[in-house]
Amino acid sequence: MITLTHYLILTGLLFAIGLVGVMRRTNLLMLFFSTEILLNAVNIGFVAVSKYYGDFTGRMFAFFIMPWQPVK
Amino acid sequence: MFETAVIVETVVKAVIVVAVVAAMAGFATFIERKVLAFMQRRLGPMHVGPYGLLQLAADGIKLFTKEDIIPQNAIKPIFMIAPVVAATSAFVAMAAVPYFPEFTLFGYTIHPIISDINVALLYVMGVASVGIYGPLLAGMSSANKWSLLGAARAVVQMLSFEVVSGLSILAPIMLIGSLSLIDINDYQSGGISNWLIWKQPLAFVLFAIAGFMETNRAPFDTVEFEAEVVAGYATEYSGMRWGLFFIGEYANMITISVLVSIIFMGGYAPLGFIPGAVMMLLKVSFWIFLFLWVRAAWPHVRPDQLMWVCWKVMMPLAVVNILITGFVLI
Amino acid sequence: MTLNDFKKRDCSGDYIFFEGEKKSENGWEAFQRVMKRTLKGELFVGLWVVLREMIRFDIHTLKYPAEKMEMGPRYRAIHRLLRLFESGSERCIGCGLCEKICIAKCIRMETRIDEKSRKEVSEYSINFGRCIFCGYCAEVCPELAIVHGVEYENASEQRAHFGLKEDMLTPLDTFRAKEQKEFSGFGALSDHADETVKQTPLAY
Amino acid sequence: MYETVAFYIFSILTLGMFGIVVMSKNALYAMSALAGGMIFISGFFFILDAEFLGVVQIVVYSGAIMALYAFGMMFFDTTRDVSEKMRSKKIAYTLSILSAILIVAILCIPLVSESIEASYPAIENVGNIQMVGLILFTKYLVPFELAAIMLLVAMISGIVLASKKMDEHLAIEEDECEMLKEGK
Repeated sequence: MITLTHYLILTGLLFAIGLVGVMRRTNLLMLFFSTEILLNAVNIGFVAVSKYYGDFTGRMFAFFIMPWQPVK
Repeated sequence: MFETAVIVETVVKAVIVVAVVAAMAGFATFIERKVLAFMQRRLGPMHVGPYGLLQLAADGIKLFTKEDIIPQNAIKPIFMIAPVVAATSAFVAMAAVPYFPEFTLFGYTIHPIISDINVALLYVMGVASVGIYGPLLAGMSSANKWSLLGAARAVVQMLSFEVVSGLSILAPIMLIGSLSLIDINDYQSGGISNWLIWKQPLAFVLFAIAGFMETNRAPFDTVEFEAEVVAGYATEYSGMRWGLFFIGEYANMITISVLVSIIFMGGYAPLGFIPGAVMMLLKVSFWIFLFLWVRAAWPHVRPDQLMWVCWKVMMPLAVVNILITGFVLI
Repeated sequence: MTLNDFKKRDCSGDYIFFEGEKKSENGWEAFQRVMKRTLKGELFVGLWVVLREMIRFDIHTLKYPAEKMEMGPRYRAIHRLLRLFESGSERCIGCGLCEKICIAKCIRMETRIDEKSRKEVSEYSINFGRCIFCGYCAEVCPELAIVHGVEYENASEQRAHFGLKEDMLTPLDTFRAKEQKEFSGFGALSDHADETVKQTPLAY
Repeated sequence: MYETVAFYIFSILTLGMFGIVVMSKNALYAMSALAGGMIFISGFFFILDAEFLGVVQIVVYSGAIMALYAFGMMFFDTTRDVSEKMRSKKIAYTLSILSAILIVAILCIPLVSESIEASYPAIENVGNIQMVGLILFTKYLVPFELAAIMLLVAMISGIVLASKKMDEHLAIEEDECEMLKEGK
């Protein structure tokens, strides 16, 4: 059975990948790609927490993170 | 065990849908050639089989046995994966589309929809818009300038029509109050007068135009228009990879036809003595015929005209439509 | 003449300038034009035209290898040399007019006096690499000996395969089967001319 | 059972895709891998019963944003490799792993503290989208409006940036004449 911990570990791993990207890349476009990975990783975390606590706040947060991308 | 049964049923349905739609896409190429020929006073394919019916088999054999050319400077993995993306996204979009009313077979009720998610409409449109990755990746990996131009046009076109199709579909959604295609279908089950096309004619027209853009069909096929960009993104493709693009395009056409029939034209609701399934088939065939008909009759538009009409005409109209609908609802 | 002079030159007498559609000056006119075009329903006229053709089902396809187009007598394809209907001997009397009039200089004939001290054409050839199919040879021939045929499928290994005398002359067996067609004259009307062309005004 | 299988498949795919994004030298590889990863992430949202978010993920990220990026990429030569200068490799990797652990720790705090309670518990018999709509337009109305205003500001600034040269009309005809004259 998948628990919240699984999702949080996944979020951590993805976040680590994104951070490696942010530090490794010098190209502007590639930097944007890496930041997208970071945001998405956090999104998964929020949604997982919201699901396992039966609370919609996490989802709302994830929802509000999404429009940041086009703004960028 | 119940879960397993559901999974098995879903897989069977998915296989059936993929097989049937792929076959229909192949048949649609034959129909297209015939209809275009008749409209231009020609006969079309006649020599393979009775009335050229086996022409699609011949085409299939040819595509499968043709050499798969990959240009030397192309980025190989992306080049190879792009047609697969185009075809899969077209088929994946069909997961949330109900085709027929539910029926009982051997005492077992079958819902002819692979997965009834409650955001079906958004899902179908989103996944269909992912199909733009096919042309995009193909164009960017081909190391060919025609292909790159085609890909650029694909992106521009997609950004334009996506706004229009999203906004135009919003007004019917406000009326119905659900994103599920089954709910939308049930909303207009009371005969022709209940069809949404009468309540939302503007949204219908806008959505139909956006559908033509989405499938890269005739008046808006700037992406692969021969006279301007040789074959657009597909310039470097040959054999079955090119064929996959083709299947994707026709599968998209079928999806859009089904979508328009369900949202605006009453879907699979039975009409008088005609059962619902037949109504659905009739509507879908009419829409596919309309796609071919328009291709035979109308000239192409330039990409700048396309963007102009999207952003300056259709988008304001869609917004006005939403506003009016909102006021009427209040 | 510079480009500006060229653009300003007086050519009012020679040309008719087509102005085309007036360009819209401001946004309002552009909007009007769009509305007019949208509501006029021109697009549906196009749709109707193709649908009408489809319903009418007036197919003009010629399934080429199976069916062949019937060529009119004016068609100028590979030359034929005809035989006399009475005797079956060649019509050509070797006068050399065709050789003389040929503007492409592609006809070449060799003649000699035979045993009965009559002029006989021993060799006759047309270089189809040079022939422009002008039809002067057929026009000038006093005996209607050289004519243009209707054979338009000219695929062969060599051009010379059509240009020798034995290729062009009506074969004897065809002649005996009475299948040699008489040349109706250069510039003759086609067979169905009355159906396709109106009669001369005095006839009605 | 199927949820587990799906979770692991999606995790492996997402990690692999994002790994390619970070490690690949080719911009086109990176872009297509990122797009793939985004779509797989929407798979997680579907597993987590957040269909609306999943679909929005597909539409917004994979549909619009990535297309924008792709359009940006067309100005580069995608067949050539991107040059990367790696300065201090070890520091980068250590820092990122450390911060990742920090993130996990922060996210794990609710696990440890038991006193947390759902402020918006999911209501029975109310669909996912209705729920999203209810909360979005009651408690989170102000952030929602702010997001909309933010998008509007971004759009206007983008148009202003792009359209600086729009009013300079092209004087091709005169130039052409000059060039032709000189040519003669």
